Amino acid sequence: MSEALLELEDVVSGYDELQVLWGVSVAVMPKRLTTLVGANGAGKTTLLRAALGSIRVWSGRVRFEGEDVTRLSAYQKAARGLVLVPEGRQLFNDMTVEENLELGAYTARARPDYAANLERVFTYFPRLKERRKQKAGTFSGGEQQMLAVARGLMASPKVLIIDELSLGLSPLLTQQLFGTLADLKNDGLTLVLVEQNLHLALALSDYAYVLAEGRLHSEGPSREVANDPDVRKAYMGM
Amino acid sequence: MYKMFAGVLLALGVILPGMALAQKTITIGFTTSETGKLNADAAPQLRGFELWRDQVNADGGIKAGGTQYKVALKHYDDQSSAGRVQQLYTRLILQDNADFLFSPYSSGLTSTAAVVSEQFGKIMITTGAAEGKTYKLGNRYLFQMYTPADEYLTSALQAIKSKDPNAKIALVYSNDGFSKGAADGAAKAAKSMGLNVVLTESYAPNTTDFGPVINKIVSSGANVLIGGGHYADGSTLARQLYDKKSNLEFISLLVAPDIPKFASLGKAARGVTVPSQWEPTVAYKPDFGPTPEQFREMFQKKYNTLPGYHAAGGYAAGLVLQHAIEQAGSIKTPAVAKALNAMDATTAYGHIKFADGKQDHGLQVGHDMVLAQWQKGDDGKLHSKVVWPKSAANAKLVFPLTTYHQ
Amino acid sequence: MIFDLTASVINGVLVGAIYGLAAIGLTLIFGVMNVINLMHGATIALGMFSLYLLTTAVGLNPYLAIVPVLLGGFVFGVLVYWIAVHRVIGSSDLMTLLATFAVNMIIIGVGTAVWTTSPYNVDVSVPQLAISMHGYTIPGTQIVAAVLAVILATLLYGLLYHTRLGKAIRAVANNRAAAELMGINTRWVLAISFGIGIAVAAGAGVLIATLFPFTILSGANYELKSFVVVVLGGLGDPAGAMLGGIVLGLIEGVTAPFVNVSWTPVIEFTLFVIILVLFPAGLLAFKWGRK
Amino acid sequence: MGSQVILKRPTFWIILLATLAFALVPALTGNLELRENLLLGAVYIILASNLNLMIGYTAYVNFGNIAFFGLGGYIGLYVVNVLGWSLWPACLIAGVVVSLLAFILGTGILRLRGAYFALATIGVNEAVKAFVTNFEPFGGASGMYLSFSSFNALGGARHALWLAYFAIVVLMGLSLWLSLAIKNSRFGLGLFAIREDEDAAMVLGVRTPRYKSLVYAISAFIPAVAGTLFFFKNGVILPDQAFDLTLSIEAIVMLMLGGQGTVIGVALGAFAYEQLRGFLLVSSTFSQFQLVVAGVLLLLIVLFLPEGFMGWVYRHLPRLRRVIE
Amino acid sequence: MSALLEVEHLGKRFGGVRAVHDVSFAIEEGQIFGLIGPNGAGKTTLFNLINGVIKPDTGRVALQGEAITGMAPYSVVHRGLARTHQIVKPLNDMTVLDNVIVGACFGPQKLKLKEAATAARDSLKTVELIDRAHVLAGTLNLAGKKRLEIARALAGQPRLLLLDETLAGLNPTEAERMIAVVRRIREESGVAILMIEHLMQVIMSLSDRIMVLNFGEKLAEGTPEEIAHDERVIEAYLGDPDLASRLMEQK
Repeated sequence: MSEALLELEDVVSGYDELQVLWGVSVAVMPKRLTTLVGANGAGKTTLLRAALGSIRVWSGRVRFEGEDVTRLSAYQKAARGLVLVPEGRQLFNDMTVEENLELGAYTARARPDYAANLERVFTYFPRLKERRKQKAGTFSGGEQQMLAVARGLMASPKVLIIDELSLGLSPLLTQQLFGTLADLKNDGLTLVLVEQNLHLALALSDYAYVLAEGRLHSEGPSREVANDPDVRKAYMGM
Repeated sequence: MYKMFAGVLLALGVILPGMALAQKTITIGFTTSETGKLNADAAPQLRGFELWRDQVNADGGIKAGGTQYKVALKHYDDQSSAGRVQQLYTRLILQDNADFLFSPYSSGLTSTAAVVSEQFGKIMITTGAAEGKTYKLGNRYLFQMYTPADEYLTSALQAIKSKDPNAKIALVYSNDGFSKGAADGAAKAAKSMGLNVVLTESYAPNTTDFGPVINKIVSSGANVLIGGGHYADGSTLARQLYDKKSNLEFISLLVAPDIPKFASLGKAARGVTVPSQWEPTVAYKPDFGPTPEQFREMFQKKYNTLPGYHAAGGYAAGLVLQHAIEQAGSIKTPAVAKALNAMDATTAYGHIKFADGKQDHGLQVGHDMVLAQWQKGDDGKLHSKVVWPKSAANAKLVFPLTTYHQ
Repeated sequence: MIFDLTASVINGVLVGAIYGLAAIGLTLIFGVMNVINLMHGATIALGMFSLYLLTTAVGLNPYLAIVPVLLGGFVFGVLVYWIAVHRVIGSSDLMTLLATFAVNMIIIGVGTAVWTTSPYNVDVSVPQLAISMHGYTIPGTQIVAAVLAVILATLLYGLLYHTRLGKAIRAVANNRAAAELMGINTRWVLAISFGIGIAVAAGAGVLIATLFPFTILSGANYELKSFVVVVLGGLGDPAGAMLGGIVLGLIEGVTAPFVNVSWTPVIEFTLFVIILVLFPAGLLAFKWGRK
Repeated sequence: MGSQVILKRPTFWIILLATLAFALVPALTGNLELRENLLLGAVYIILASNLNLMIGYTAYVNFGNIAFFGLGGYIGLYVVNVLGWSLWPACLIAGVVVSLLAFILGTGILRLRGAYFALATIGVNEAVKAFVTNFEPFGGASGMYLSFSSFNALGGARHALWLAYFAIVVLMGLSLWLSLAIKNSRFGLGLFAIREDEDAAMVLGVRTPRYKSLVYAISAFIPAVAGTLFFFKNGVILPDQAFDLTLSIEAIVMLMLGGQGTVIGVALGAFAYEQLRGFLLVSSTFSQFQLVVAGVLLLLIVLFLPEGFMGWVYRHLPRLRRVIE
Repeated sequence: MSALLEVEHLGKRFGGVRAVHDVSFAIEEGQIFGLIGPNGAGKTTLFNLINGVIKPDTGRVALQGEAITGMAPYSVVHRGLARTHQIVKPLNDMTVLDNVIVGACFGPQKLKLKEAATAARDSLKTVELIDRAHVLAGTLNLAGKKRLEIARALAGQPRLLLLDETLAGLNPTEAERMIAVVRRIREESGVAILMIEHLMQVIMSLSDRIMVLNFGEKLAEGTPEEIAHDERVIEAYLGDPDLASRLMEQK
């Protein structure tokens, strides 16, 4: 496991007095797409928040590139290349597309690559180029999700974590976005995907972790997990 | 041995009564605005009180009925707000055993304090409280040093009438109790004098931008301005009148120009007149106390600045009280009140006489105001000169101002 | 009448620009961290007295004094933020209101002890710029102050819209959590925004002090006007504040020929309440430049 | 909360005792200085505890509370001075008129929440003050001066001032009792629900707009009556004194100090604050820096004791929560 | 005889997004009606439209034959419709009991304080929270808060109860207890329930009827069996299996 880029070891966390995670371990391998699946309320978003430092890790460790970063706050982790595309987009709605992208490249390590990244992002999402002066808040859901992913890419991430990519998107748009993810993976980006669209996520990813009730239910290569009837049960309750 | 003892006793017998005599003190209590918006006006008044106290004590105190009383002043900060005035005056009377009271600065605070002084039957000499209403509520122990507000602008109107009977007058004043009282009085006086008021306008007391007001003055075609309020707004108005080249021929503002600090406005102060209770250069012949000139010198020596009328009013309040006690030969309230009621005298501050009717007891009816003007002296500095009435004047009124500013 | 009105309009715009600048300091802080800064007035007064000290004690040109006041205001603002405001950010509105009010009390208290509450005057005049027409005069100082106010506001606008820091500030205002994810140290951005807000308010104080005599209590008056201005322009929007300031100046100027000016505050504050209730987003409904 | 009978509540008896002490100690000792001290304490307790209904119970920060006090004073003095009626009907009229005005105004501005509402109340206070300054029937800027003969109707100045004092003490007791009664009523329950989460309260069936308007109007009544009595005793009312925004903010400080939402805590906070300010003002050491000392104290409380004195007590002695409300 | 709740052609847009579009359904007395759909399908918005938190753009809602469209939430409650929230909204600084008393006092029955206290205790017993009656609501864990929400809604004795993701975030033990609670509510009070739930097995076993929402539109409605076998539902929930395989091929 030592070559893992991002490692969570026995992470316990929650909100105020409410414990959500009961010791979760996850390893993200470089240049792979790792997916995290689980029912609503299984603790996926909480796990991400704990990993990113938006909430406190009660016990356990977060390692990034072999270094212990458990106690670093979110902006410090972003500065090291651990980047999250949060659930619900969380764009800067009153700012233009371009400004959103600029803010994506806010960190010192991303700034030198600004021009290159911008070009790359515009090739992935030509739609954004057309609308670079428009305010993010005026976009439709799909365009907003594109912008959110694009903003994440602007940070020159070492690991890009995407929370609920397909939430509220039409199947066609979902398909497009997943296509882009496939390209990104082929370009050698390390990705973590948190998805409710089980089929797509498992089809695309290399390795999957299944979360249930704040614990790890199972893990394994995506193809195996996809064929595990147990997973369907844990996830769908069916 | 016995003789020696007797000698000591004798000596003690001589000294002790003397000591007892010297140790008696009368306390005069008051609040003053050490903080808050009235501070600029209240501070010189306090200096007047203190100068008087120091002099009386240096002279051995007030003599009454064979006793010498040293004077002690006890005062608290009223924060320019009425909230605690009654509490503090009650404390002054009960805790600090004040024998007599001075008023706070301003008519509003004085009225509030008067409720307490009346309740306890304590004499309160008021100064810096010109609004006449306070004295028409049925009081028995108030004595006003200032000429009432409604007469403030009379001298200015007389000066205007003598220079330009057809003057177009703008009456612009701060919308507070005292200034409104003065303005109402002026409006009445102007009418009876046959003068033409072309604009009557009031502004909020905390106004800083007088642009709209000055535009209004200009469009009214007025060539003369009377009004104003207190120091803060008055000095601001004067400065903007100058900045905006209002081309007025005569400006008379309440209160502000009388405070020596007004000169810091520089050119904007030049030529501005102020109805004044008192000016350093007046030449009253006092029945008691120092001459105006002596007072001016003493004040200047102590505070390194010329006294304005707030200071003189404060000083004279002490002087008048002292005189009344000496006349009464007692520090008992009824006796002193009687002496005050009967007083008809001239001091460095001018003539003093209190109304004695049931409905206007204590209202100042003897004192006359003068009109002072800021004029450039030979030393190139600004000086406040008495220009009206002619009998009291030591300089000629500069009129019109139009050329004076160039 | 027509000249009267013209003069009033010009006067309104010129004074309004300064109201606008003062209000920008208030609205910036509100926009970024949702704090109504009750030490706003005291800060303006501090700016005024800084001018007094810099011109009398140091002998600086009054207009050049703005630079050190802005810098000093910024440092002061950041300090106040870390000492008094940071701990209560994110708790109830009441807490931030009271924290800033406490600082206000301290400033006014110290200011009163040092300078008393009597007025000070800084003698500035720029006669060569004065404009006169038909007896109405616009003093040079007023023109310079208004121009400087607009320049400062423009600089601030440039800072917010065309610099990295400015974008970080706007990002924090827009979505603090997301800004943190972008690698922005939001705690510092909050402190810096507070510093800028205070600096701008102090700068406005300098400009006001070149026009009118002032006391340590004068700021309170401008604080109230700033409230009116930000409500006109939309809470949290610097561009709106500038416009709101000019609208307020115009209201003051244009109503004057028709009603007694002592009624102006009645009109102002009644309008203030009505607009707040009917258009909580502000009459001009700008938000960080959104049209 | 709950449904315990009010007479069985210790807090009720504490209020009764405190009110009696306020009334009797100066009366029996004849100590007028103490009376003046307690009077201001009582007025501040009235202001703070009625403000507490808005801030502590409903979480609506009202900076304009002092407008009720001032307007009450004006209306009351108008009735006494101009109409020549006696003091008691004047009090009642002031209370009713101001409450009605508050109810109408509340329907409008209570649609705003949080900082927006707080701002609006500042505007209300300033607008009312500016209006009264120009309103000639109320004397405009000159205000209204009470003739000393008005005291005669109540048996002379000395007697009248005692009466006014007792009336204010009774109002203080009423204010605290009202706070307690509301806290233990269905109405109070609705208010507390609004305080915790207005949207949730609405979904639970609390008719929030009406409740807010009502509590706004109620919180206006006693301060308005107190205003009449206070300015009657003062002898004069002027716009600046009647609508002093600082006093409004100080009232908020008082209730913070004691612990917002509590009955006794707020009273203690108001009393302690008043005494402290009074002490600083007359103390030779602090008088120059009294504002600074008060400011530093407030800052320390906000930063380190945001739940106020009572909150601190509850945290250490949770049992007291049910005894001293 | 009209149904307990009738929803006709309800629609709402937020800016460019069609949150709910042309949704119609009806709930009978005593029925448990399940509402499912993917995240972001508009389920909670639909709840908000029904109970008046949001005013609909189009359509009509009627409770017991009376139109309640666009009424304020409290008026809707007073007519007999109570709800819980997906994101719990406890009145944190009040005790659990007081929280429930609020529901009882201001709910459909508008009880007096004393009666409300009794009703609240009953309600707390039903949701098995009575032993925590005197702690502050803010100190409960999520499961406790969810049960508190139900107790509050129930204490006013409504005719219809809207439950929004009552099980979300609960561990299996807690969830099972909660399911038992819901069953008990139905048995004891006979109140009709409209519930949003993610756990299919739960909704299948509890509901009399189920409606599926996707992209704000009604996708299907029927008995649990009908829904379980509906291809469109499987697709909406799991994603299009074909789409997945097509992507695999692309790679």
